[in-house]
Amino acid sequence: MSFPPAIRRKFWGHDFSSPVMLASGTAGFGEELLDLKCLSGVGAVVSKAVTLKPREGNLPPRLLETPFGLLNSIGLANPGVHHVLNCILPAAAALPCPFLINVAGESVDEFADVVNILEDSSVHIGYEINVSCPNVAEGGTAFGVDPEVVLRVAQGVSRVTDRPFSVKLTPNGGDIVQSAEAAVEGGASAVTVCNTFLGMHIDWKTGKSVIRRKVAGYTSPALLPLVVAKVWQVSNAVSVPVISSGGVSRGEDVLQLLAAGAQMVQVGTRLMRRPFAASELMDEMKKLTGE
Amino acid sequence: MSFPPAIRRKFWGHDFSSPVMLASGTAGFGEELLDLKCLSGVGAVVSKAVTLKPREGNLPPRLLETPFGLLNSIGLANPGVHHVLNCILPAAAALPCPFLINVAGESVDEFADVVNILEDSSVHIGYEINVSCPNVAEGGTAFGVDPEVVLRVAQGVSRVTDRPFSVKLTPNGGDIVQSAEAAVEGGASAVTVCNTFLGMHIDWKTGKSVIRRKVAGYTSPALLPLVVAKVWQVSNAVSVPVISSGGVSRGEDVLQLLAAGAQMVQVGTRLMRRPFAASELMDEMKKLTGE
Amino acid sequence: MTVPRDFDCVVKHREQVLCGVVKTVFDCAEIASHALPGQFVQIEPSPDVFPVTRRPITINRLTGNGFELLFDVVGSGTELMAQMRPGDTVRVLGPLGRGWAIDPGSSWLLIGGGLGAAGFQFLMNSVDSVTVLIGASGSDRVVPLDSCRVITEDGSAGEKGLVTALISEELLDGADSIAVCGPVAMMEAVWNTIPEKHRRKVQVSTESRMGCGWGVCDGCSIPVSGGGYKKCCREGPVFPGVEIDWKRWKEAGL
Amino acid sequence: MTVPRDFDCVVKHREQVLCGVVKTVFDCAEIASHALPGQFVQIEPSPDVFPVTRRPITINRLTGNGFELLFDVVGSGTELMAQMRPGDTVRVLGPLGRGWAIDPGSSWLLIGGGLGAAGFQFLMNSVDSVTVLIGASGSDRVVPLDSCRVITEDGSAGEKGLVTALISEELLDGADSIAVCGPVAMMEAVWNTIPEKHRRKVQVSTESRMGCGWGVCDGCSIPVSGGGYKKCCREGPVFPGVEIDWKRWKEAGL
Ligand SMILES: Cc1cc2nc3c(=O)[nH]c(=O)nc-3n(C[C@H](O)[C@H](O)[C@H](O)COP(=O)(O)OP(=O)(O)OC[C@H]3O[C@@H](n4cnc5c(N)ncnc54)[C@H](O)[C@@H]3O)c2cc1C
Ligand SMILES: Cc1cc2nc3c(=O)[nH]c(=O)nc-3n(C[C@H](O)[C@H](O)[C@H](O)COP(=O)(O)OP(=O)(O)OC[C@H]3O[C@@H](n4cnc5c(N)ncnc54)[C@H](O)[C@@H]3O)c2cc1C
Ligand SMILES: Cc1cc2nc3c(=O)[nH]c(=O)nc-3n(C[C@H](O)[C@H](O)[C@H](O)COP(=O)(O)O)c2cc1C
Ligand SMILES: Cc1cc2nc3c(=O)[nH]c(=O)nc-3n(C[C@H](O)[C@H](O)[C@H](O)COP(=O)(O)O)c2cc1C
Ligand code: FES
Ligand code: FES
Repeated sequence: MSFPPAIRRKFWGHDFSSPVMLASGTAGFGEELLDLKCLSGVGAVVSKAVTLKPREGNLPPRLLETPFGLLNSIGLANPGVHHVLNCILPAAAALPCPFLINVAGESVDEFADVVNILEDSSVHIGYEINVSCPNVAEGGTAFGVDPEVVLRVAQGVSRVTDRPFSVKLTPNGGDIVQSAEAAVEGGASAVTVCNTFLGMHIDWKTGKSVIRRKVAGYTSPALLPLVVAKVWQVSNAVSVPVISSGGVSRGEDVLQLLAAGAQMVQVGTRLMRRPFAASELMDEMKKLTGE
Repeated sequence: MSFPPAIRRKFWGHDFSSPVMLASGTAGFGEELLDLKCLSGVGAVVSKAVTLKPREGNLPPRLLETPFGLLNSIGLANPGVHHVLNCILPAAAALPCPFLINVAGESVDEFADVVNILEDSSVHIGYEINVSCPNVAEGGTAFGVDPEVVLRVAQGVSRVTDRPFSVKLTPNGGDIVQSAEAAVEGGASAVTVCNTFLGMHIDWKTGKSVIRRKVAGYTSPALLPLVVAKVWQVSNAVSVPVISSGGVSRGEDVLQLLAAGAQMVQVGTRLMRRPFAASELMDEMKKLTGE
Repeated sequence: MTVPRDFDCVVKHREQVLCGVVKTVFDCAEIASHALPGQFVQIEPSPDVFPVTRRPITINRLTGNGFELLFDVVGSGTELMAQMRPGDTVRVLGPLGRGWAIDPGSSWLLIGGGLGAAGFQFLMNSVDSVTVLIGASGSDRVVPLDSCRVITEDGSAGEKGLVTALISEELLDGADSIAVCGPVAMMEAVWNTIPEKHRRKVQVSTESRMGCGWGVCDGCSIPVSGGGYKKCCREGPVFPGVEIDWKRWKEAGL
Repeated sequence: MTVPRDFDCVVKHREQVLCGVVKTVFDCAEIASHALPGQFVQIEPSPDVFPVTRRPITINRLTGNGFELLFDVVGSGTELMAQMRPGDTVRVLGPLGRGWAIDPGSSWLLIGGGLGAAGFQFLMNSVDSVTVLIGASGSDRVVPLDSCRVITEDGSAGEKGLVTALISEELLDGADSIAVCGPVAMMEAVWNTIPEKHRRKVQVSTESRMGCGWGVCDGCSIPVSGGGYKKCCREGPVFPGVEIDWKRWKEAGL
């Protein structure tokens, strides 16, 4: 790698003028992005998680802001793969950039089943396999921490699609390098490092958590050094590209993650506050590097 | 438990008017605390890590501040257990509050060896067994993530002392609840949740980490929700008291950790900025609870 | 639906009104010319990184060249917003959401609780015939409106009691549309007071903790009848009362 | 050693001096009455939670009722400090560390590089006989001192060249003590210029990234001869030149 890292790059055989991907669950299925016309500077969009059956998601409140970050407990709310395939994906075809579908499941087989159904669409360039959602009882974090399960999920997906896929790993326990290696062994064409960190806020006056599932997914720009460390460790261990996810709020954060070994860099929480985050990050990066 | 949590509490049979402990590595061996007369509001002091042989610690720079936190790579610098026993502990006897000695080792046996030597002193009420330092090659994080190793370390310590000891766990991989259970099985009288999170900062212009060991221990007030979640999980799983460590910068943070299940609450990074942090936290807590 | 946009708006006026409530006027011709009653804006409380999300506030009324907000100072975000002074530039995304569904020529009954009446003036200015009922804890919490009937819990302004006491069969009969806005418990009480046959006329303006405010995060869900959720920020904040699953909404306890 | 204490100091004066350098004067009778030349203070750049550590700055000189700092704006902490204005209250811990070891009646040679000369005025005021050599990149980086010989890299003030060029056998012979302060590379060059026989007279003022500044964290280690480290904040920042392990110090590249 050369430094400063190049902003333009190749990923899964495509040319990207921007390394910025919009993270799963913070960009919907693209409809609102198209409405707001906030796709300038966006390298790729990752859909929110799709599961086999429709999921209502968790009972509100689903969000809680702490002084330095955000707790979310969405619970993979989505209308199910059939509705996504028939009613939502056609509109996503209008996106001016590559589109990835984030896939979740409650059992090892469900991931492949969902992918298999989505194969009928040609809108997306590939998948992100989410074995790491901290906000569901089944198929979430517990899957991601076990390399054996990661391997089987990846193998299952490999069998039903020729499109590239990334496995999105968890920072919540286990050994992320081992899970990344298992994903690659199972046929993953990338790994996403990483999903949200398990966090919690308790009201000391009552001892209660506002979030009903008690623990939730925590995001914060202050987590950047944790993500940098994991991206660096994983990208030194595996041969496939690493997609970073977490901690980005400034152009220099993206550059730092690229320097740490990320091939593409996702932005989530910042996008929720700044619909034009990708374009703003690109401007900042270009100013910093002169590229 | 009743809410708001009581500020006065019992721990290891002692009465504490303050739950605030000064965390290992951020309070020296007490000498500077005595010099600055900043011990008001301090429930207990934990010494910096003591190892069998003297350790120089890592080549500087050992610290790097990021926008929202601090990376440290001290490397368990300490003059070795014999020097500590003979030349340093006698002065710590002047501390007006209970004193714990933080013990580290490069092998399973070394922990017990160090404790065994320290048994000659009567200055300390107990130990904190540090199986989780992220800044050393041997005996650090790798120990803490393996419940089997935690069990053997705890058993070894149990055999050589009748004093109570806490095992300080790592947030960097593995399953912290399993490690906590192993510590208790091995005879630990408490667990400390948790040591610093692995973090990294890379200069995007050069691709280099300023810290020589590349990854370092990261602390930040923004990590509080991660520590709250772990304290809640561990305190629901084990019968011994949990000492929290990490993320405290305000009185309400201490109250939140107590509400999450911590029996005592350590403060580290904040103390470095505010020598009188314990007294300030106590004032804030008393104002909030009216206790 | 108008497309919301992200503007750097200049604060024109700032005033402490009522108890703990701040009125802030922003210049922004584009938001002013597109906004509809019941819509809201997403305010960036600080240009700093924290807080990581914006704060949703209903457009209280339009001014010549901009819009006015009325907000309660309840936490760190609104505290930062309370410090905004004339001349400050603030990032504002808007106008957002679906406001009140207004049939031309319809007559309206507006029922507001506390700060929930923020936004009623805008609605009043946009309909031909309107009766307004306002309940508040005390006189210092009554949102100033051109004309309204007031009732307060402590009797310090208007009658003494809860707003439900002002609702009469006659008023309900006379209205084509009924707008309700206030704390969830107040809205539920109003809903329960309104007889079945009038409920189809009711619209309620909901609130939820928001992440994005523009529909991408699914954080602002409101439970709807027949199961499932709708997004407060995009499919709301105004919903037909019959669409709300009042039981689950109360259970959520937002 | 005086015990440092934590004070809320009021900013009395603030001025931009030199290029990118700010001079700030604080009121604090207690620090002023206890401080010794070469000691430093730990400044809280902001009352906010971030940054999580303070910033160490040498006491440049005492004023009637307080002390003056001279600092380079190099990053976020010093940028915040540059915004401090007269009337602001700032948390300051001090005086900290060990300053210059001064034998009564001794004559001094002071060799400073750039902002390293901040603090020299305090030392000059405290000794009887003194010669001062200052090197800087250009005239806009020469710390103002009562009297000194200046050399600049671009020749814009004094002679043209590096400060080592001003060091002569005569000056070294005439000094009982030699004080060196500046960037590590400059200090090393000075050290290498000074012949062995004069080296015992040399004291150097070191710098290191600091966590606490009061001795508890072991973050500020300076490599010393014979192996191991000493704490810049407590055993330093001034050390006898012979005590420094120059090779490892350079390797650390602070
Ligand atoms: C569509 C919409 C329109 C709104 N219009 C107005 C308005 O015109 N005037 C006004 O004063 N307030 C309005 N609110 C509520 C306002 O957004 C919240 O009071 C504000 O976000 C609180 O931010 P904070 O940081 O000060 O409080 P926090 O510290 O985040 O929380 C303080 C308290 O406010 C509650 N709260 C936090 N966020 C929200 C939220 N998004 N919705 C409801 N309650 C919340 C919390 O439960 C907590 O009890 C509106 C909310 C929505 C969703
Ligand atoms: C005992 C002591 C006395 C000092 N006296 C003065 C003084 O009188 N005037 C003055 O201008 N500066 C002085 N410094 C240096 C000053 O402390 C740093 O410039 C300051 O801490 C940088 O903070 P920042 O947040 O602005 O920079 P950062 O963003 O933290 O860093 C910017 C650059 O400064 C370097 N740096 C950061 N912290 C330190 C540090 N503690 N020591 C050395 N370099 C650092 C970094 O390597 C980086 O290149 C002194 C340092 C010490 C240790
Ligand atoms: C509101 C919200 C919803 C999310 N939903 C999903 C999801 O459905 N699938 C997924 O893989 N990750 C999900 N995530 C995680 C993000 O994709 C991303 O990995 C994470 O937010 C870290 O990036 P950030 O720090 O930029 O926010 C969600 C995050 C947030 C904040
Ligand atoms: C400079 C520094 C040195 C530390 N040294 C040790 C150590 O020697 N032994 C140990 O168990 N923990 C050590 N820690 C971890 C702290 O004891 C504490 O667990 C951690 O800082 C989290 O608390 P905080 O967020 O309040 O800082 C160190 C932390 C810091 C910042
Ligand atoms: S707040 Fe994000 S979808 Fe409504
Ligand atoms: S800065 Fe903490 S010991 Fe010197």
